[in-house]
Amino acid sequence: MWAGILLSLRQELIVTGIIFFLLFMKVGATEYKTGVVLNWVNVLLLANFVLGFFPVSDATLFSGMFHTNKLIVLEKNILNLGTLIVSLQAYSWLKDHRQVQEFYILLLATLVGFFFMISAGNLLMFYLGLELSTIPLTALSSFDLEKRQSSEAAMKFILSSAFSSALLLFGISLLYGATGTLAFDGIAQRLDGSAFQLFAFILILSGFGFKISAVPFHLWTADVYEGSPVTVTAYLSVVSKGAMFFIFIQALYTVFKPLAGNWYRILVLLSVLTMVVGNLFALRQDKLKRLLAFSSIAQSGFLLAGITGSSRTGEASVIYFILVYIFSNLGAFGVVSLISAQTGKESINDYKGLYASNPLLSWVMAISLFSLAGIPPTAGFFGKFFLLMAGAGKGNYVFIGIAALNMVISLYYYLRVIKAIFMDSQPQPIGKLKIPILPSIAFLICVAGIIMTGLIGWIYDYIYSLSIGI
Amino acid sequence: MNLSFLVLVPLITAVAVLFCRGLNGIRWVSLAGATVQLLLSFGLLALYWRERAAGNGTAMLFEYRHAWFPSLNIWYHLGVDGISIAMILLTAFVMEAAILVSWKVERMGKEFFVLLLLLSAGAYGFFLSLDLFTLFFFLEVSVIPKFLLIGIWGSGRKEYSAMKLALMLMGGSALVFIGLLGVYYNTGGAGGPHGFDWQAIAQMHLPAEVQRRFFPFLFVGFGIFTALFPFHTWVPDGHSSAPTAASMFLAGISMKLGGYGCLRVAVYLMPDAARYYSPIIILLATIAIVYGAFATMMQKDLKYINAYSSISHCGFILLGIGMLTQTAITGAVIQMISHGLMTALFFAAIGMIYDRTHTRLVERLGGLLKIMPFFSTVFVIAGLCSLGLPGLSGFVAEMTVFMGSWQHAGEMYRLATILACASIVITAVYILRATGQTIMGPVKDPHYNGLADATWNEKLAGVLLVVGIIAIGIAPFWLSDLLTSGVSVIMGHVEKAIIAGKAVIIKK
Amino acid sequence: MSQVPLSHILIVSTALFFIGMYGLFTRRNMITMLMSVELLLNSVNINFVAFNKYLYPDKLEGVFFTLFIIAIAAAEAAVTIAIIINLYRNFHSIDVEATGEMKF
Amino acid sequence: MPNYAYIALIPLLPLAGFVVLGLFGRRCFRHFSGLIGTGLVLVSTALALWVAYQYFFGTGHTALAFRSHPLIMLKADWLPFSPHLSIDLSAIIDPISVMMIAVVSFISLMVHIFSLGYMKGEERFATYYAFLGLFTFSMLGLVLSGNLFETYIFWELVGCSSFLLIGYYYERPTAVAAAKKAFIVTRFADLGFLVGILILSFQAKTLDFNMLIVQLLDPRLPHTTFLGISLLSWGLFLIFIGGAGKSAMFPLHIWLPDAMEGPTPVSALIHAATMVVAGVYLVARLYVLYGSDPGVLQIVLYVGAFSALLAAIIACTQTDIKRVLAYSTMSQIGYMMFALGSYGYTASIFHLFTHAFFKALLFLCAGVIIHQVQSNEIKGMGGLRKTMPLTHVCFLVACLAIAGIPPFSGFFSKEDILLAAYQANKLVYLLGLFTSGLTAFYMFRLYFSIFWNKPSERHPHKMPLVESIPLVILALGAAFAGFIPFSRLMNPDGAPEATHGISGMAIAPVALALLGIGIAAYLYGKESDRPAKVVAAVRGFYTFAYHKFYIDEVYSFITKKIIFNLIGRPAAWIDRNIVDGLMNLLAAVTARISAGIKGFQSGKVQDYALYFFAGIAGLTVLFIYIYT
Amino acid sequence: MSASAVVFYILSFFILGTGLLAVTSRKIFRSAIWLLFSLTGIAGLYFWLQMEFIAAVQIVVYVGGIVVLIIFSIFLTQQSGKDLPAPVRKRAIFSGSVVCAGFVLTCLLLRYPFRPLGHPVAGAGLENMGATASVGNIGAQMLSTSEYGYVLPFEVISILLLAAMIGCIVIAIKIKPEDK
Repeated sequence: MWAGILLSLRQELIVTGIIFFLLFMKVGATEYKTGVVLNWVNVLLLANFVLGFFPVSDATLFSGMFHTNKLIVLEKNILNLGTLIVSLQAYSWLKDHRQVQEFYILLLATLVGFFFMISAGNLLMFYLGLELSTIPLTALSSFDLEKRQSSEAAMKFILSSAFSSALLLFGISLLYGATGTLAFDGIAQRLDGSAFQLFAFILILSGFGFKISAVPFHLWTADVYEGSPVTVTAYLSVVSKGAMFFIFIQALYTVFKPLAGNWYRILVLLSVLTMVVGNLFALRQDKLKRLLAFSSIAQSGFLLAGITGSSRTGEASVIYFILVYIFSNLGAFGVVSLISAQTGKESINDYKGLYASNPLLSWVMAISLFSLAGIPPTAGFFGKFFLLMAGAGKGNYVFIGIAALNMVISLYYYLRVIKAIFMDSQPQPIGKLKIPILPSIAFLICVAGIIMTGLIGWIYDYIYSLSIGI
Repeated sequence: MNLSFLVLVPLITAVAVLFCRGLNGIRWVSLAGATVQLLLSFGLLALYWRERAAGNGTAMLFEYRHAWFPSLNIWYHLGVDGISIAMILLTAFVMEAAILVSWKVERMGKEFFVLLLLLSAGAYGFFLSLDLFTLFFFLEVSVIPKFLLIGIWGSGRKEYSAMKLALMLMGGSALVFIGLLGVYYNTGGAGGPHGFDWQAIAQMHLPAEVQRRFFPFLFVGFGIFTALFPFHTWVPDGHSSAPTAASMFLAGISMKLGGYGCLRVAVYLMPDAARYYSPIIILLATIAIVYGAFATMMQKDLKYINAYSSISHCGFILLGIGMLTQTAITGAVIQMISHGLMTALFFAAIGMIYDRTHTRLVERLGGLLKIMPFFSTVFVIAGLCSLGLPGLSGFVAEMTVFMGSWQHAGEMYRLATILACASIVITAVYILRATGQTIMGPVKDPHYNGLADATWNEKLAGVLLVVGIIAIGIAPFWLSDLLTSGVSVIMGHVEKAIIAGKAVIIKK
Repeated sequence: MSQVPLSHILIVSTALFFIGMYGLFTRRNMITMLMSVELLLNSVNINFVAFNKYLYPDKLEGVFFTLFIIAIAAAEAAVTIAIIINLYRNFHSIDVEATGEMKF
Repeated sequence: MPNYAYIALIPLLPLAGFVVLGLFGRRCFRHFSGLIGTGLVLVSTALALWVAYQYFFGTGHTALAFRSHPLIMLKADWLPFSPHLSIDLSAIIDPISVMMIAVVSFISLMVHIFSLGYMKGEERFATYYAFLGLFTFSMLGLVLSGNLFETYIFWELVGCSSFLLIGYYYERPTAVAAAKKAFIVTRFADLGFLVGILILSFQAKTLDFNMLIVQLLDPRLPHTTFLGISLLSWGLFLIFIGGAGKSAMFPLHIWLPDAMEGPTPVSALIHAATMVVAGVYLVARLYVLYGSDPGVLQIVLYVGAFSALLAAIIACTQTDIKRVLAYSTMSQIGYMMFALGSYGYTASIFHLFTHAFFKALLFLCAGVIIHQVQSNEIKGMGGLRKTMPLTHVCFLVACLAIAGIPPFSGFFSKEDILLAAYQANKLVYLLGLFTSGLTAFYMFRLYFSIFWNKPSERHPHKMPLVESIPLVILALGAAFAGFIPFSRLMNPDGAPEATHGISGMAIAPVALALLGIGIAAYLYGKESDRPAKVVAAVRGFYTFAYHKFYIDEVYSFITKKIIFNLIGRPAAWIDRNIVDGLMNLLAAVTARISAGIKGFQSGKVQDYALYFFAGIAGLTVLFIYIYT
Repeated sequence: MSASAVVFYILSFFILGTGLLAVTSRKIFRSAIWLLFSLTGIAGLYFWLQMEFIAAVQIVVYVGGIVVLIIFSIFLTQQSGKDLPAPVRKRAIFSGSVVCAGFVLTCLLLRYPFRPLGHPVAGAGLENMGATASVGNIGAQMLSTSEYGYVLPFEVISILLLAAMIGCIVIAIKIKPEDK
């Protein structure tokens, strides 16, 4: 029995193991070189990612507090992949940072948090996972200790997240009061659409909305993304958001299934708001990180649109899009982090004439941005297409029309960046940059992912075959 | 033959170009690719004729299906009929010529050719695909290359134009997207699987109210690509700022994507709605024709002249489609081909002249016939084709459209037809003014005298297109014969719809 | 205690919750904002305990939840204070109004 | 009956000439190009004459049944529109088409030969012959085509080649302008033709001439009307507009005088003998239909008569030799038109026939003269009778012919016309009579002021044989073509008309012609101030006529001021500023909104928390209390 | 009304009053003390609810831990005795109204028919050991893996505390110049 338990918990255990390994490395007598540590960590993460695919049967452990199945394993693998890419790209930033081990300990702690959150079968576990992933993240976001912006970001992040988790807890407590249980299945049984329960639901929803930065709970996003170190921002924007969407869609499709009629309307509203506001703000940004922050807000609007489909297609397309989004967004953030680590430049105007000096980086950036904009043959096109297709399943074409027009708006600001890179020029452009080996591997993965994920049809079909729908 | 070749050849060529070093290598490789493509297209035509001669009456030939996203019933599904073969031939011709004229591209040559080839791959895929998803995929593929080609190698307000073009076309495809989703979710009837296979959809005959709801999305969406008034404003800026090859492709092929889509998707899948909206279509098309022609008269820049005249000419396409008669639709398709060749030729000539004189302003040029007889001849031929001189393709296309439109008895339709006919006089006016001022007359600028005439590649490009134009102009029967079967399939649906509509009316 | 209806306890906790929220909105000193957060969490705790005691006494879910919340609150407070101190080093002030570098 | 398959060669040989010379002429054989072109045309002329002989005098062809309905052959499906409606390429064989191919090829041959000398040493000699070939091809195709749409095709081609030839000296802005004008004006007329075709084809469900006529005369045809006039009449009228445009009838005549910018042989060929009579040919081709529709025929009648008079008056005032000839052409075509209008089918065709000879001759002589004096102005000329005797004689013959002095060809045809007019409409008859007088006057004004008027000194300039031969041949034609028993060969229904010899009717016109000649001799016989006096007497009218009644000015006002300024410019402006402005406005509005809402991202964490909770409250209120 | 009820109402007034003072007082040090009182009051409330263990934890963690931490941080960051800056007027008004509205809304929603499941435990309910919040009981459940066992959350939170600790160290540690 223990073997079975350990096996089902293996992803969490491996990551925890890495954490302790790093801890011992740190506290041990010998002082390791940063480069060595980085190589070790990346190798371990790679191993972790590979082991993740080791097949294992579905299981429900600890009286339903922890449950796992193929889909959840897949989701965790996706998160592993994201983390791996992020850490590969972090190289150029971390290699002259003193506290690498601490960085990774915190990062992986959040990863464990996400894992437990995803496979939580119980509000308590969910909450613990959430906090386990949030608190270290806030610490991470002030990891540039001397940077004013970094600490400001961290402050905003922790205060807002404390507030939002307080509201979430309030909602959970009310839900507990109304249903008398914390177990998901128990709650699902006792839900009737009464006003009190709806209120509790909306409070919990706001907790989710905070993490997936849905308007109007998104306001922390831009500042935190801008202030935090690029690596942390990348992690926030893909892994954290992705994990949140995984659990969110589970919660909506299973726990709050009885309220589907209600949350459909709410989600449509949130989705429209999120897309529109995200795009409108992104239009006027000149700092690349901030622009990407708002673009990621808009992207979650599209994801919400996918969720509203409340069908098997919806679930599959959301998970698929997260995968695609990891590749695309990390491609973009990778370039940004490389450049900002080597030159400290982060505004669009600095990127003018980049193509002349760094064609490779420029193409990576371009492909990622086109994928974000959802233009074929990049995978982003398929992702967006399926999301909106799922959304249209409900027959609400006005909503889908707004979404489609938002795709046009978003194209504008992505093209602005492309224009700066390829068409404009400036007196002192960014010089030729050397791309270290690890980041270049990351770029390779991203680009390959962007091209392949869409054109190879079975990836989506595999996800579809795993997903349950509502 | 496996139609995927037609999509793969340009891609393979592009990859090959990526790996060659030295401008010459790049040029020759891409030229070779384009030539292979041209030959393939001719082969396709031959095979098609053989099949038909063998009595193969199926609507679509050489179908190739491969499950792409089975869970969503999305297929990678290719197939051709006469119409698509004609469009593919057109694309092949224009591509060959485009690569020939862009021989002189020095700056970032590799990127240029790669993008051009990607663009063409998109167009081929579009004309080949029988699955709406595949079609949409290929429709949008072309957005990136267009944007980059115009923005990087363009002239004038290139960034603005590139941005405008990209956004407006994206808007168009957004509308198309909504229409497609609407179609998708109304297929399969009760509980059956939804699908994108357009033949199947056409067979199942979507309910009338669905058609009326989604037809505008599809038609306007595709219409934006083919300069439907009032969404045509990307055309002048886009065409005039684009580099020669790109404007050839834009005006020659990309605008045809829209017309093809309007015909193949909008009208074919939603005949009832097509009938219902045809007065509006006719109205917009007529406005585009007349107003475009008048606006052209006032232009000073050769590229603007051609761009606006494209608006006017593409109006004929929409007019023909909107008239919903066999002849008119055939005419519309012929007009697509003819305008594709003609405008490509025009832009080629303009581009070559611009390379030498570095101006496109009519009042600056003059007496070019003395200096560059080849360009001038090409230019004049293009002009005569555009004003519909018999023996050149333009005449065939326009006359077919007029004939067909006149079949549609009805005061308003007749009026529209007459106005359209009148536009050919205006066309004559602006074409002759342009020709008279640039080609004929005394040489305005003394140091034009030293300028050289065409090099071999430019000559080849010009000849290629001229041959195409004349081949249609003096022997149109093969083309119309090629198109008949495809068009009559569409018309079959339209007539069924008309009967069905009558039946509904009778019931009421 | 059985004479006091549950709703009164809930009203108390809700009141405490909104008091805390008011503090969070208005206090410009970050540490006082942190205090307000603690109030919020405590009101939640009261809710859990009360519900558990009054409605579902045969299990201790609420109680356990409370325990975990308390623990997490401690951790959160610690991290927050660490962040605030670091921020104080950079800004030489812990007035939230002073930290508005990133906006719009 | 013999087969006429070889008739296809007649147009195709010149086409071959065009292709060969056009592609390789400049490079390969620029000096023989003239000979090549001429040779080809020579062959097709021979064929044409053979056809004519076979047709008119061949065995068994005089049979009425054969003449009466045209023979359509070599039918090839060119562009099918719908099962029954298609553009065929086919050749029609009936009296007029046969006559026309003979005339066209013959005149064209003459011009080809003449040009060998005349255009020698031109820069674009080969191109010139290529264009001539193109024109000959199109003109022959036009007269041979057995399908209404086919006619239109060649109609356009003819216009194009005329454009190319007028613009032959493309470096002269005037030439370019003239070419443009010719093309655009005729194009405008062709619009009428096109719509007419659409109407007729829709009515008749066919485009083939024979079928067309049969269908349209079918009484069972549904009689649809537009604005109270039957569609058939509309169609015929619109087609006549097309014809009027090509044949320079008022008010579409303005292009013809300017067209004289082209090389003189071209004017002889296109703008005197062949193309300009295409309108007449068109009406004649559909004559049965026109005959069935008196209303339209009236229009034809009056337009013709008025144009004839107008042109004659203007011709009296012009001083450019070619312009005078141009106006006289217009006037003569006016004759043909009103002949048709007054059921004088045969007469009109007859006049077309004779006119071809003497007008071509006149132009060629004018060409020779212009080369001699290096100017078009008759002021500079005078007393050339001794310097160029041959030209003098030919010119005189032509003048006599056009003036209608017996026994020259013009006399017979013109007299037939006047007879027809007399039977049809007295007013028109008087106009015609007056015009014939004027004709004699201005022609001899020209003649005298060129050849007499000044004392002439003899140093005869020698003319190359290639130039003199055509002159002589044409002179013979102009002199004796009248004796051909035309009326027996040609008439609308094939039945031979009772030919009348010299009847009393002939006296008046001849007398008037002589009077005109007399006046001309008196005024311009020798240098004097008499013309000035006369002009002074009618100053106002003279200037008015001298400026062609300001018709050109009216046109240019309409086009430049009204169309360009009131339609074109606004359209262009609207497009840039309003339609495009809307698109830009959308973008601007979006930007404004995004600037407007930026305040929410205030950078104050407390605001964020506040909005956060406000959002929750909003959602709660919205979805709990409003939508439930 | 019975004594316990009276006790309850006094307690709740104490809690709310001190809480309100804690968030409004202009002297930061005092507001810390008010918070301390308020938390202690809550501990009292737990006693009143016969949740002794929770009360104890409350005292230990909050009063003994967090508040002390807060006071230390006040010493670190604040020169005491100086008044806090007054809240921004506009925001104060707006948030005051929002909070009141929220409070009213929530109270309205609290009128929800809570259905008790299982029987309330009267006094020291010895009926079902599973339910009484005795220390032993809680400890047993905390570490049991069986039904209602909380070992997994226990482990998870250990990781969380570890991470939080490391985070605090990393952030708050004073980096000596020569290390940079």
